[in-house]
Amino acid sequence: AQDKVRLGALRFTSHSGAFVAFEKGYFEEEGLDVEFHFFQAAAPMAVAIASGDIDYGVTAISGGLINLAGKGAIKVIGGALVEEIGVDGQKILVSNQAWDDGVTTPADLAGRSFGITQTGSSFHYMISQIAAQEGFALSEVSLKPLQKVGVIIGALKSGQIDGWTIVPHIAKALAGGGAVKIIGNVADYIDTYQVTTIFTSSANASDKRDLTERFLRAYSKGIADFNANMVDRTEGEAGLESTTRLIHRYVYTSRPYEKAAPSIRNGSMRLQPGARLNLASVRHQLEWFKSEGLVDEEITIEQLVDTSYVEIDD
Amino acid sequence: MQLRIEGLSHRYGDVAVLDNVCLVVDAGRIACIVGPSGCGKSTLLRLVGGLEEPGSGRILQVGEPPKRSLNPLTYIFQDFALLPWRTVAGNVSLVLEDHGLTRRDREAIIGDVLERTRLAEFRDAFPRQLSGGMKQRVAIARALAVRPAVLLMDEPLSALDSQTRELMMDDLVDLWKRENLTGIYVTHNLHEAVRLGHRIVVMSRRPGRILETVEIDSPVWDRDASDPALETTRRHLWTAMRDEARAVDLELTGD
Amino acid sequence: MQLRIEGLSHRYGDVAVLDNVCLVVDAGRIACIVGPSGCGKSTLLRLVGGLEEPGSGRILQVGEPPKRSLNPLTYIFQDFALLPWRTVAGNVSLVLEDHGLTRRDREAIIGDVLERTRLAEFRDAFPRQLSGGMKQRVAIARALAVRPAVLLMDEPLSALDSQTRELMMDDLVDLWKRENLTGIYVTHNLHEAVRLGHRIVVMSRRPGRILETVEIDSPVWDRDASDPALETTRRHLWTAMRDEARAVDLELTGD
Amino acid sequence: MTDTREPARPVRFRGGGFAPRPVRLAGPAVFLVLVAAWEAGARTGVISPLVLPAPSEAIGALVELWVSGELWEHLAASLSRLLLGWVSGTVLGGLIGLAIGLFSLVRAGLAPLVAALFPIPKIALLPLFIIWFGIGEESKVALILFGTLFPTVIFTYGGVDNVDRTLIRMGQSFGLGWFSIVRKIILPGALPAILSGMRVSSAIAIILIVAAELIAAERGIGAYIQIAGSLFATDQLIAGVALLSVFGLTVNWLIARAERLLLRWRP
Amino acid sequence: MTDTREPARPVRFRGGGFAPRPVRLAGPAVFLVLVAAWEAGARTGVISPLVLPAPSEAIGALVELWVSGELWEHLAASLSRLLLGWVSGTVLGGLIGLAIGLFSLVRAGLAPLVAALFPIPKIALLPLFIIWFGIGEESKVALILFGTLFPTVIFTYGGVDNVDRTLIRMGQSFGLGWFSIVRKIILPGALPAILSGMRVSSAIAIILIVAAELIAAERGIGAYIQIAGSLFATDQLIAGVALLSVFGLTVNWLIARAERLLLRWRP
Ligand SMILES: Nc1ncnc2c1ncn2[C@@H]1O[C@H](COP(=O)(O)OP(=O)(O)OP(=O)(O)O)[C@@H](O)[C@H]1O
Ligand SMILES: Nc1ncnc2c1ncn2[C@@H]1O[C@H](COP(=O)(O)OP(=O)(O)OP(=O)(O)O)[C@@H](O)[C@H]1O
Ligand SMILES: [Mg+2]
Ligand SMILES: [Mg+2]
Repeated sequence: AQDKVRLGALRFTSHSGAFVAFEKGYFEEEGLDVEFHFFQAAAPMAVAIASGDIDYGVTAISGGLINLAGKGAIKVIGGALVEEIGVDGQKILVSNQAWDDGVTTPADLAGRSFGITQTGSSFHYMISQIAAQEGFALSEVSLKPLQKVGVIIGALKSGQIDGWTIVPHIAKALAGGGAVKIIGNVADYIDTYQVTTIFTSSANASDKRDLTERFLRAYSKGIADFNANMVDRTEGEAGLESTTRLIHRYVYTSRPYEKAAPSIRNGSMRLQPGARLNLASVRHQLEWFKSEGLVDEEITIEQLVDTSYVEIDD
Repeated sequence: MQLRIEGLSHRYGDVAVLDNVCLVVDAGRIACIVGPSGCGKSTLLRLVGGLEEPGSGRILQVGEPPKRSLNPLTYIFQDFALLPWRTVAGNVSLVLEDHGLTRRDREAIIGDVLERTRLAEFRDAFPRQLSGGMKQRVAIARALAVRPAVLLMDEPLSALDSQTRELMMDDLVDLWKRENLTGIYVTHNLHEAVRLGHRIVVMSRRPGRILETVEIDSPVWDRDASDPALETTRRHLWTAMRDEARAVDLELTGD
Repeated sequence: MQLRIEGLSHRYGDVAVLDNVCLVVDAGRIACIVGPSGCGKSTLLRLVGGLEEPGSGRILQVGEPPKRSLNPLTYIFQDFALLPWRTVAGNVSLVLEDHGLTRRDREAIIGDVLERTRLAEFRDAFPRQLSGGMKQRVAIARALAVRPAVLLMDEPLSALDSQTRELMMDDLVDLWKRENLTGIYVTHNLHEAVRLGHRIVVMSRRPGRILETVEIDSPVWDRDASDPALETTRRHLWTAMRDEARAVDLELTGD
Repeated sequence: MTDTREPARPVRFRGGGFAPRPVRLAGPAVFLVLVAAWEAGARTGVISPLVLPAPSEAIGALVELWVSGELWEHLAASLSRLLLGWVSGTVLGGLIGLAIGLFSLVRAGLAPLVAALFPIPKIALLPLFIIWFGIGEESKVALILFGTLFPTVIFTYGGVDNVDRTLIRMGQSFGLGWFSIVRKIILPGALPAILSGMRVSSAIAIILIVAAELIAAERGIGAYIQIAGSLFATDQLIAGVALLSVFGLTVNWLIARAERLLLRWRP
Repeated sequence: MTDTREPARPVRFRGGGFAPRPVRLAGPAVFLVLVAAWEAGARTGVISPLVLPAPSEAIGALVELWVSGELWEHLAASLSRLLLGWVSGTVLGGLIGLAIGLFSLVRAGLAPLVAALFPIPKIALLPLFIIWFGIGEESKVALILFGTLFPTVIFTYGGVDNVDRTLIRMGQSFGLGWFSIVRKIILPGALPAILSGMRVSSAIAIILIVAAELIAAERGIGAYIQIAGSLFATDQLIAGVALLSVFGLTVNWLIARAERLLLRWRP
């Protein structure tokens, strides 16, 4: 019989590894009966793993995630989205008003307002790294927690905040429409950034090794497929088209395919082959959260990450 | 101020309540209205008070009200209509507040009318703390406070004990005499009617029509309860009403 | 069922309302209570009806109520207390619903009492559509519906026209005769008191004490309004009450 | 008898008023005018698309939703949560409110508790709700239930407090049982307040559907709005919000009907 | 005269009741018992820390907040937003509700609009609120204002509808001016409903402080709760929620005082 696995996901292109693995039957091949649970935000997903309502999930490293790990509820077991120098990654944006006001390089962000979703989110981490590299204090930037990407876009377009960082396809779409200006790349400030990770409950990680390994194997196949078709495009237009259609079953579903396809394509970024995990980046993030006082001082990298499942870059 | 009611008819939905009522009440005179329960007396009074619009016919006021009258046409409600959130004094004050009186004038009027209705002791009580008769006296005090030119009274004394009623009647008679008041007085008490009215109107059962009108010409302040002429009138009215009530009775038990 | 009131006193906060009231009402007899407005008559009745707890003293019922009585001690409220959300028939039905009667029995009783109070035509009207007298009749109909053994009546006829009142009085007399009813009857009308009461109790001004008790022994159904003996009693009561009211009056104007 | 030299004029009518009567079509007219002005504003550029998309665009999004067939799924999912949560919140809240209105001890013990728990923002407790009730339908329904429970408690006991005490004494004087008094005197007397409160609690329930569907919901108007909001797809956002408005109008219409039927005894 | 052979028994008291009296200390007692049970549960492990932190931990978080001096900043920020938003929402809502209660045309035009706008989830409109009102105090106050406006409208016109019409006719018969009738008869008559409604709208305002402080707020209890929630710092979460409860209890106590003072005419 198949083992039932409940997988938490967001309807984002960056979660496509799972969608591809499911649609192409890779989970089934591993004897897994995967059931998707979709969330509107990453935070509830982490909580749902802690409460045992779902088994696996993929999301950015956040304060909430680390704190739950500190309570012994969840563990990071692999990596997904990563950013490296040379790969088209997240962009630094400024509003037109700020641009006109002379904010044309990331260094000019000192003394400016900057949009983040929440305190302790990846956006918060990114601006802190930019500040560190450019040599100004994070306190010189006025952080505006605005909860949702959509809200930040609105605030940026209407010039109520000066700067933001965001994935390239959204950044380019906004800049292309003349609503904002791109002034830099996040990758230039963070040397290999492990953006999202695969995680599960501590119980699964320690007691269901076989199941978890099978899950990661199938997921890795999905990632490989996705990278080949959507990023490297080794299968040409046909592979791109069929994979886009496949992803469209999960992402931008309320839009017709014609409208959704460009967004899906532009939003496709490389996922870590074999679900490799960049432990150095994770450790760096953990230290940053501690230094900001957002997570408990006592939490160790061992509590957060189970390194026994995937290849580790350190 | 004279009141003239001409061809007044009124209905509530399907129910015809008043049917072609014509009545003239001369200045300084009191018309008493008697008639079976539910015949439309309160409705007639509401129409005269301008609180409802007549279905047909019209109500005219002839002549100017005296200058010092604050509310020429004043109504005493059958169910008192006191504001539960105001004290006795507050309920009287209510009707004085819109007339630009000074606080002292108002206080003086309130003190005076509460004294006359023997409520001075209760000026700070809320309606829920009053007995039925006391509530009625508050309603009367409130009406007296505005120095009406025409007083429309819907069974104003029904909840009072006979002695208080006697005193209040003396008070009303006094008022007629002093202020040359015009009035319409609805009552069930024929003793009251012959005591207070210059013209007594007997109404038929619903739809209310005027069955009979009796004039008593002697000034009210000269009347004596034991006057045999008054007693004769009372008996006459009594017969008229009994016949009407019997008719109602037969009608109801007949089908 | 006999009622015995022994040394009853009551106060609301600082206000003493009743002071050592003692009264016995024998089975099948009617006590009429008269007294100045606000002297505590309604309070006394509420206490007897078990609606308030006496400050001191006690109220005893002696003997068993008849089996067929649905609510032995029944109260007719001075302000009617009709449910505005029930029709006339519904208001009567309310008090029958808790007694395990069949629908047909209930309907029969409702039809009967509405007939007796001349309200059959209005069974589906809401209270807001009724005149004052009609509301009072609904309250009476409701009380009759439960076949009381003791009827506590707080000015039950005050809002009725004299003819309807006469008819209702006949009805009550009939009731006494048929059902051997015990009653306490608060009224302002001394004619009513001498017509309906076996014992007439005059209360003093607040705090209410019993000033005087007058017995009338002739059976109520044999009484004639023109009986000179009754007239003498009435005059006697009248004097007693007037003296009391004068005292109130002097007291008030005195300070 | 009549002195014709004196001026005669009709008694001035001074009653009436203070009794609003239905004015047909005024409601739809106001809607139409507002939407037309909005559309015109959007077309002429007075309202920038950033500020508010044109109603026609929102309608476009609705049509898209309808054509894709998702509309019914969304509606069905939200409606079932709404009904379950609101009905159970109303029933439970009504019972607690009644108990607070009737019993001194319950009032003293629970009224402050209600006052303390009511202002707790359910959204803030989302993480705990997931731990307590899981990510299935339970947590969504529970959120709506708790959101409507407290206001209902407060209306109900407010209404009970306002019932005319003479009527209760009358019932007692006729030996009515405790349950009869509650059912036939107190509940009808509190009904105007309860119905007025249900307008509010139903609106709160509809508002909470968005928060509820933050939790692992694939279907539902709330989830749809949520996704639209996070993508700044304002046309879909407005379309979703309009659907909730229609929910609200429907419930409001139902309550108005109920009022006309149940409160026809009011003058 | 007395037949002593027959049984005599006192008339049974059947009045009373249906008039809740204050029971001192019952409220605090219920709180204490609940908190003690919760603490005991947490200490013995019956309640896992994941499910709910012990109250002592929440108190620890509160003390930390107090020692750091941030408590007052948070409180001051939230309180000023709350007061501004709630007071303006209540005043505006009261006026609109009064107009709907008094004028047929306003009722026909606005009542459906209120029913349509009320159920719109303000949180869903956050993206648009920011465009409309910016990310400063305006949008936060506006959110609370709109959140409390609609329920207040509904309570107010519900209360106005319920005012005894005979009293209004009485006022008219004494020639009281329109404003006098509204001020002296209609408003006091609607007051019980309005006060009961204010309990609800104040709770809604407090609930919305969290949503309001989702928007670019650095200070405020809502922001504090929000951060605690996203970090899954449940002790801080509960501490923040407890502060909101205290707000709610305070407002409730004030309204209860006002009721005792303003409605002392009620039997
Ligand atoms: N709930 C109450 N609180 C305070 N005082 C009250 C209350 N009810 C009645 N009273 C007072 O008790 C006294 C007696 O009232 P009660 O209603 O018994 O008088 P009554 O004899 O029936 O008068 P009436 O003939 O006018 O109806 C009055 O002075 C009244 O002010
Ligand atoms: N709002 C209303 N809607 C429908 N019918 C009404 C309304 N008000 C009064 N009526 C009816 O009009 C008739 C007359 O009522 P009205 O109150 O004028 O009688 P009345 O002569 O004052 O009686 P009473 O002596 O009993 O007070 C009654 O039959 C009553 O049922
Ligand atoms: Mg009448
Ligand atoms: Mg009385």
